[in-house]
Amino acid sequence: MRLDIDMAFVDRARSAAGRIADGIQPTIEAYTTTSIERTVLRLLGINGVDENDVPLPNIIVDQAQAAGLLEDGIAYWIGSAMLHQGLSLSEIANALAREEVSFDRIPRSDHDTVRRVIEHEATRVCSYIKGRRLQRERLIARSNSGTPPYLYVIVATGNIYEDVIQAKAAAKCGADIIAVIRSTGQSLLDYVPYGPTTEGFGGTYATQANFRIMREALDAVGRECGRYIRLVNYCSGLCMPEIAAMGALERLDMMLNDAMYGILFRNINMQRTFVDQHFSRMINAYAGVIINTGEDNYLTTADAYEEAHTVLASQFINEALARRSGLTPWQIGLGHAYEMDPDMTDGFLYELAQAEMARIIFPEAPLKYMPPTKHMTGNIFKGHLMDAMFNLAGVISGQTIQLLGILTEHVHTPHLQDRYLAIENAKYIMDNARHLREEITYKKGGIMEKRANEVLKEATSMLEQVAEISLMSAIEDGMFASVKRERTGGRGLDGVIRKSERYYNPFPGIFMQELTSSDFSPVLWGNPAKGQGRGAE
Amino acid sequence: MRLDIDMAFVDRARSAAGRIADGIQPTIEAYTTTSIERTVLRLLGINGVDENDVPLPNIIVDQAQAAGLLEDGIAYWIGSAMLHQGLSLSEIANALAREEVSFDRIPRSDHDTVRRVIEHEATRVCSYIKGRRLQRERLIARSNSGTPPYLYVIVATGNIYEDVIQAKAAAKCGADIIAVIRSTGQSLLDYVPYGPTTEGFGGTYATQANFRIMREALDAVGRECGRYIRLVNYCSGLCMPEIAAMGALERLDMMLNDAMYGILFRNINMQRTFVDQHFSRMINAYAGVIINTGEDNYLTTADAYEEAHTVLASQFINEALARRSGLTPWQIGLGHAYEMDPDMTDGFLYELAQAEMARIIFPEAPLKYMPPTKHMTGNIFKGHLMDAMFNLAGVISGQTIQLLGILTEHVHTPHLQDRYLAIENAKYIMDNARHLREEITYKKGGIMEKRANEVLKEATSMLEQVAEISLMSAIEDGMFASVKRERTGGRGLDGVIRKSERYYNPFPGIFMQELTSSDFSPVLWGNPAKGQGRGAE
Amino acid sequence: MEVNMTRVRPYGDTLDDGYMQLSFTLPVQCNAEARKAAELLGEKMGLEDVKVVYSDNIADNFSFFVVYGRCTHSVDMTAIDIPKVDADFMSYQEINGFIEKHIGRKIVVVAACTGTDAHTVGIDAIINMKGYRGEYGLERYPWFTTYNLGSQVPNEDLLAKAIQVNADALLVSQVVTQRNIHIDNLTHLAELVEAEGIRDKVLLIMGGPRISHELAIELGYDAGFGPGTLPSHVGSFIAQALARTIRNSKEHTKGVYP
Amino acid sequence: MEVNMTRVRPYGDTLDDGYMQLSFTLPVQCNAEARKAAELLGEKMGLEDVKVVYSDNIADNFSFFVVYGRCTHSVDMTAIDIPKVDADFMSYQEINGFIEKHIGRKIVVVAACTGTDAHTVGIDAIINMKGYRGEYGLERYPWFTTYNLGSQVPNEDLLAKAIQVNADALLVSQVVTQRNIHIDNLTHLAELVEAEGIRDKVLLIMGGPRISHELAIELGYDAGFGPGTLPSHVGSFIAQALARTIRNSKEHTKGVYP
Ligand code: B12
Ligand code: B12
Ligand SMILES: Cc1ncc(COP(=O)(O)O)c(C=O)c1O
Ligand SMILES: Cc1ncc(COP(=O)(O)O)c(C=O)c1O
Repeated sequence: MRLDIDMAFVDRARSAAGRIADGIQPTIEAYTTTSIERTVLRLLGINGVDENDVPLPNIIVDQAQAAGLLEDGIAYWIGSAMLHQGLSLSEIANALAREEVSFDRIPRSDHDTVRRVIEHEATRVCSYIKGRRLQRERLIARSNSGTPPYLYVIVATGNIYEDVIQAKAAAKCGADIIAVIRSTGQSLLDYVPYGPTTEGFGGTYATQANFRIMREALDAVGRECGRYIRLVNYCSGLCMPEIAAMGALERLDMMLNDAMYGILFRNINMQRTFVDQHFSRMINAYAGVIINTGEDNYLTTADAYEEAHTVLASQFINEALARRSGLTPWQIGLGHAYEMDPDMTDGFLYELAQAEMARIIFPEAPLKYMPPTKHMTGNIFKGHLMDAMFNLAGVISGQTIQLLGILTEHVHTPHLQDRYLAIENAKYIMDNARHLREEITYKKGGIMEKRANEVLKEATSMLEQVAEISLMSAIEDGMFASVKRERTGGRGLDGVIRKSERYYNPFPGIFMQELTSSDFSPVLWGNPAKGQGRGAE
Repeated sequence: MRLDIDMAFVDRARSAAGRIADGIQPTIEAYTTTSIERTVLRLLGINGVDENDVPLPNIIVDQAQAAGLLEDGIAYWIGSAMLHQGLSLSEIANALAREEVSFDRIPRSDHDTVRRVIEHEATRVCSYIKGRRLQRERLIARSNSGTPPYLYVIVATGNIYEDVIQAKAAAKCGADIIAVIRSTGQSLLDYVPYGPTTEGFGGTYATQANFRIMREALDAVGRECGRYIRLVNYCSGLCMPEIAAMGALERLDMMLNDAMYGILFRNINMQRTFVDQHFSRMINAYAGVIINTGEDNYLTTADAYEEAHTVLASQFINEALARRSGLTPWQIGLGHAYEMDPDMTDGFLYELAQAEMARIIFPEAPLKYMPPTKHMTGNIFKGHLMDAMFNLAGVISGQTIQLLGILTEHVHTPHLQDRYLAIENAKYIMDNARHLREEITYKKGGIMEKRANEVLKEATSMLEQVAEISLMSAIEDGMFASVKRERTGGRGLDGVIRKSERYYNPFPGIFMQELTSSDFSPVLWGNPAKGQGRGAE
Repeated sequence: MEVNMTRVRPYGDTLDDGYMQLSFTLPVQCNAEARKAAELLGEKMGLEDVKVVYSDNIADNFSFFVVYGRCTHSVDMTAIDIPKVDADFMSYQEINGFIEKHIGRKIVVVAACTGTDAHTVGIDAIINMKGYRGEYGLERYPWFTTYNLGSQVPNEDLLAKAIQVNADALLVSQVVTQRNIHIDNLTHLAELVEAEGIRDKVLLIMGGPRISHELAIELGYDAGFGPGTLPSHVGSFIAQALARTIRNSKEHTKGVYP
Repeated sequence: MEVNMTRVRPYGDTLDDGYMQLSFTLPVQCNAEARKAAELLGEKMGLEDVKVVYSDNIADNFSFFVVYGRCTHSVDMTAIDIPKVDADFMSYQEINGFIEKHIGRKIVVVAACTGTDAHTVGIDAIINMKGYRGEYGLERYPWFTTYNLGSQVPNEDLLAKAIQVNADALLVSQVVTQRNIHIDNLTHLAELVEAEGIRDKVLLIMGGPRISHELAIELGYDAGFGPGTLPSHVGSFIAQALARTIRNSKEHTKGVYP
């Protein structure tokens, strides 16, 4: 082991996280949400918007909610409506949207009949999604995946067509992974915008059309370069599961998807979030998507040295919850970040200690390492150096996913040349110090080993405290990110519905069957140097 | 030991270098040069220029040479002239310059009488120089010298007054050492320009007035910052010993001074150079100056990976010759450089291996580490990163003097902001990784250890070969820097004169007496963290 | 070195040499013509001795350039007169003392990061207890009552809260500036305040990394605070501005109804 | 994305947004006025939305700025017509074959780094055996006779050598460009050659990192070679130019004395 980490603490922390996740599970199972139900409709192929740009899934779910029927699951009622009206799925959806049919007038159909009808449709879409997953695996197998850390860059012009230009350029410069950043505010929309969009602020709306446009562009440039270029978006906010579904259909490869981010950083209701994240993660799991958790956010608001343990604590919780949604360890891209004050003596040692620690504690996770942002100023020259030290820490500690820092971080969302310079930075540093990882060992009992164990101990004690009082109470007490959130506060509680005993949703069953089968193992990297490997190195 | 270096090879290499130096010593002792004789005059206080800007030392030495008298040493003849004419030193110098007195008409005076007269003057100037040295020691003792690597930057505006502005700014940003770069071509002038100058190209003329102006400016800014700011110039070229004398008088702290640079890179005659370097180094030794040798130059013309051993071989030779001129180990700032192709995989490991190797082989030397220059392009962003990796190698390997790389290396001599960014770079990297050196160890038998031993072995076998055939023959054979130089070729041979048995020069005796006394130990750094230490760390 | 303040030019290594560094991308293939275009662009901008020191193809039909040149323009520093926040900066103690003496009651401020903007670190630095760079936030001041509404607050909500608590000052933070979204949002808030008829009753204050006092004045605010602002700066301004208003209104009252 | 080639502008993240990065130093104290001055300077250069994103005091009375802005100037790419070295680049083999066929004797070249310039790496790359980037230097070509005089060669010596060996081409390298020392030196050489009356007998060729063919033409040279030049580029040009001269002089001869 590269750093002598006290594994007894790791075990204690992991088991506390397990208890925490188990504590939240009853809530997750007792409820559904409007966005889960909209997701069911989306998976069943109901898409499109009305003349006011309101998405059909919203119209239909709102109608069902108004009629007090959601507790049974939209799948049940849409099935009943199909049977009652003798219409196909898309016909009934349109009829409902046009208010030609109303849920009020639909009688309950026989459950088993409904299930048969819906199961048929659900199986079809699931095999489509599985096909997308297998297609990804084929494409990866066929291409040169390079060596980790994989270079992840963002595009954020607000216009999907400009994004495509930027993304293709980045891929040609050597980027492995492209994330399309969302417009500010989208996470608080309780619907998913529709169609190609060109008018975002600080990012581009996540829409299914935009996903498709970017996917095609990246497949094309990937073919040109002989590499598979991964596409990322945000499976987060009030529409978390819907976006998971869109991503599954459009073969996105990674999703920002965190169990607590929405609660803490977007003031979304905690029950809504916990319920949503579970279903969204099942979809991600089934689609072979790697999730990226958002622990970096803890450090953008608090001091990175002082609060390092909150990152680790959150990683354990994210891991525990992710496992309970069927994600394999190789899909759990836990986040961490390089955010210490650059003017701190030995800051690089502390950062490196933490990066090595994460690598040791989560050996199979494709860790996602986030760059300096908070301490970036308009001094692009110094910023470029901070990014270089971050890249060095990434290659020394053997990270999997390296989100590249951009020298203009303080200034604007990245311009074409900023991204070019960021990729050049990463390629230079990582190649110039390629095998340094194998060349050096750290001092026993040195600054780094001490630091890593300190952080681990603090995280463990925090987790044990949380396990004691339950996660929801801990959040109410402000134990995470120094923000207090009420169990019934925040946005989206009105979309949380207690399930009836009759509740029906065909997807979890289909997903879990595959996810728990022993041969489910999505090929994630296909690094030729290591054979068709997965995970870190 | 940080890297397992085969010390048997180190011993073999050092002893070969000793034989090489011993082989050249007879030549050094048999000859004097016009520039040595001019230096004697300068030390005796003869300075100034005539109405054609020809320096008095040149006028007088040329006259003596024309009269065939130099073989006895100018000191003897100037003494004879004084005695004969009953004039003081400065009166006789002026009289000679104005051709009121001519050497032809001066009879030989009694040797002992001449010696008494001259010795008196020589002792006075030597005690002045010693006073300057002690003044330096006092100033250093009084100030905060920070921790190595010490930051060394260049100024090169061509105008001494602009240089002062730049140098002061650099000192305030954190530079420890300022080198005033010389105008192109000065090294080939067989005289030293006079007075303050404002018209250099790519550098500012080295003149005594310029030395004084900069020294005062740096003392002033040093007082302001509570630090002692060191001043560097070039003791190199056809006037090597004269510049040493000027530096001794004006309290310069370091001098670029290499035993072979002039031969190889300026096509100066080899006999001239070996004779000159010896006397110049005695002066530097006595003045408490640190010399900086020029091994970096080997790598600007050849491949830095392939030719690494030539650097090491030259370091051993420079060391051996320097010791024979009375320099203490702590004054021998051997040069090396970070010049490998940035696009070489694991280049950082190779560079670091060499830097560690130099540190181990020359444990007392204040090594001077030169930055990337050859592979710097107009891409200032990538260049800034290369400089950062160089700074990192410097702090990890514990270098003493770090000549900072400048992001505009390919473009122009450094502008004010370029130097600011360079210092910011070094301070950030070195502080952020301050104790990394103590935290890591290298793999036994790893890439780095192998590399270091390979370079050492190649250097050893090269030195043994050179020792076999003699240094001058080796240079004739093109064994250094792939250039062949003839023993009687190059510039300045006409200034090499075989000494007569009567040859007289008062200075070597005075210098060597002090240099070989057991209490000669100039305080060189005065790093408070380490007490009044000297050398590396 | 004597700088002529009426015509200040960039400095490389000699007074008035005008040296500048530029970098930019042109949407064309990287070749000799593109390099020439980069040079011409530099010349159009008023540079002399334009040197394209680096160029690279950074995508199909995009070239990146690093350029150096000597700027022929100069600036008259003596003619620069920019509006500055009208306040003598005081310490925590002084501010509280000042309010006690000149206002005699607690000052009420309402703060938020409005619109879709969710960057609360800046406004929190000014308002929240823990403050910024070793200084307490206004929340900690005994003579301030603060309401920090957090992020992504609609302008309407901020205004409603201000009216509800009878706020003396409205503090709004804007960090995202892409496509000038902050200008739209800040203008909208000013209009709402105006429409509500309470503009003369509240101090309207903006802040953020791209905010300047100049911009604030332009948009009809009372003050704007940029990067590096400390809580005490804002506290000083609010206290003094409020004291001025109170004094003026008293004098005004005196004048009209003697 | 359709670029209008008659008005190409810098690209940040949207066509024609004009984004550029600048950095420079002003010889003034770093404060709000200085930042304003930096902004005004950007505006004078034709930038819009000028943002001074960083400023720092880098010495007493010197401030450093990083600035972003949107350039309003554009360049007409269709009007760019720059002189190019008139040669079809051939390989080592082809060049030797060409000389054998069209010239029939060895070409003699004399090369040096002249004046006070001591940067020989560039000229050595072109001339010396070992060459550059895997290509042999002209010395290795069987159909070239080369004399490389090295560094810091007075122009007079270079010329004398050229006359002595009856050179077909004179190759001069200039690397140091501070205060345009290279221009002075290159002009001086051209004048000497002219004065000697052999201008039409030799190809006059310059090279170096800041040399362009455009500059060469301006100073009355036959060709100029910049960064990245390979020996074969120079060899191709010399061979073809010489063949042209010979052909012309033959035709000329024919024409005048038929
Ligand atoms: C931290 C951060 C985040 C955090 C915010 C957490 C939080 N709770 O605030 C997270 C990760 C959530 C985040 C998200 C996003 N961010 Co952000 N973020 C940053 C970052 C790294 C630091 C900002 C910061 O905290 N600065 C520190 C504070 C103390 O400084 P400050 O805000 O300037 O405040 C000081 C003064 O300005 C002043 N002040 C500020 N407000 C006020 C108000 C008043 C009344 C007064 C008096 C004074 C005052 O006082 C403060 C103390 O001196 C910057 C990059 C950077 N390094 O600047 C990007 C940055 C601001 N983010 C950006 C973007 C685009 C986003 C996103 C929109 C991206 C996306 N599409 O997902 C999202 C969405 C957020 C949203 N809806 O707004 C861009 C904005 C680009 C632009 N100019 O338009 C930046 C510049 C990064 C970039 N280059 O792309 N971000
Ligand atoms: C190596 C080097 C040195 C070495 C030179 C060793 C040697 N024997 O050549 C040493 C250490 C001796 C040196 C010294 C100095 N140097 Co120097 N040096 C450099 C450096 C690092 C690399 C230059 C180089 O070798 N490039 C590689 C070659 C292959 O490229 P190239 O010259 O462009 O050549 C190519 C083409 O241009 C072309 N070409 C070139 N010449 C010719 C000629 C013909 C006929 C043709 C057809 C083609 C051709 O073909 C070549 C192959 O493609 C540069 C910085 C940099 N990274 O560029 C500074 C640099 C050139 N040096 C500089 C200076 C100022 C000096 C000094 C004057 C400093 C001083 N005062 O001491 C001294 C003095 C030297 C002198 N009297 O001229 C400055 C010049 C600034 C300027 N633009 O005016 C630079 C830019 C560094 C800096 N930023 O200050 N230097
Ligand atoms: C998990 C997660 N979701 C979403 C986001 C993006 O923010 P928003 O909620 O504004 O889309 C982040 C930002 O870092 C994140 O980590
Ligand atoms: C020992 C030595 N002398 C002198 C110089 C400077 O060159 P010049 O001879 O042109 O002064 C160098 C350059 O690196 C050097 O290393």
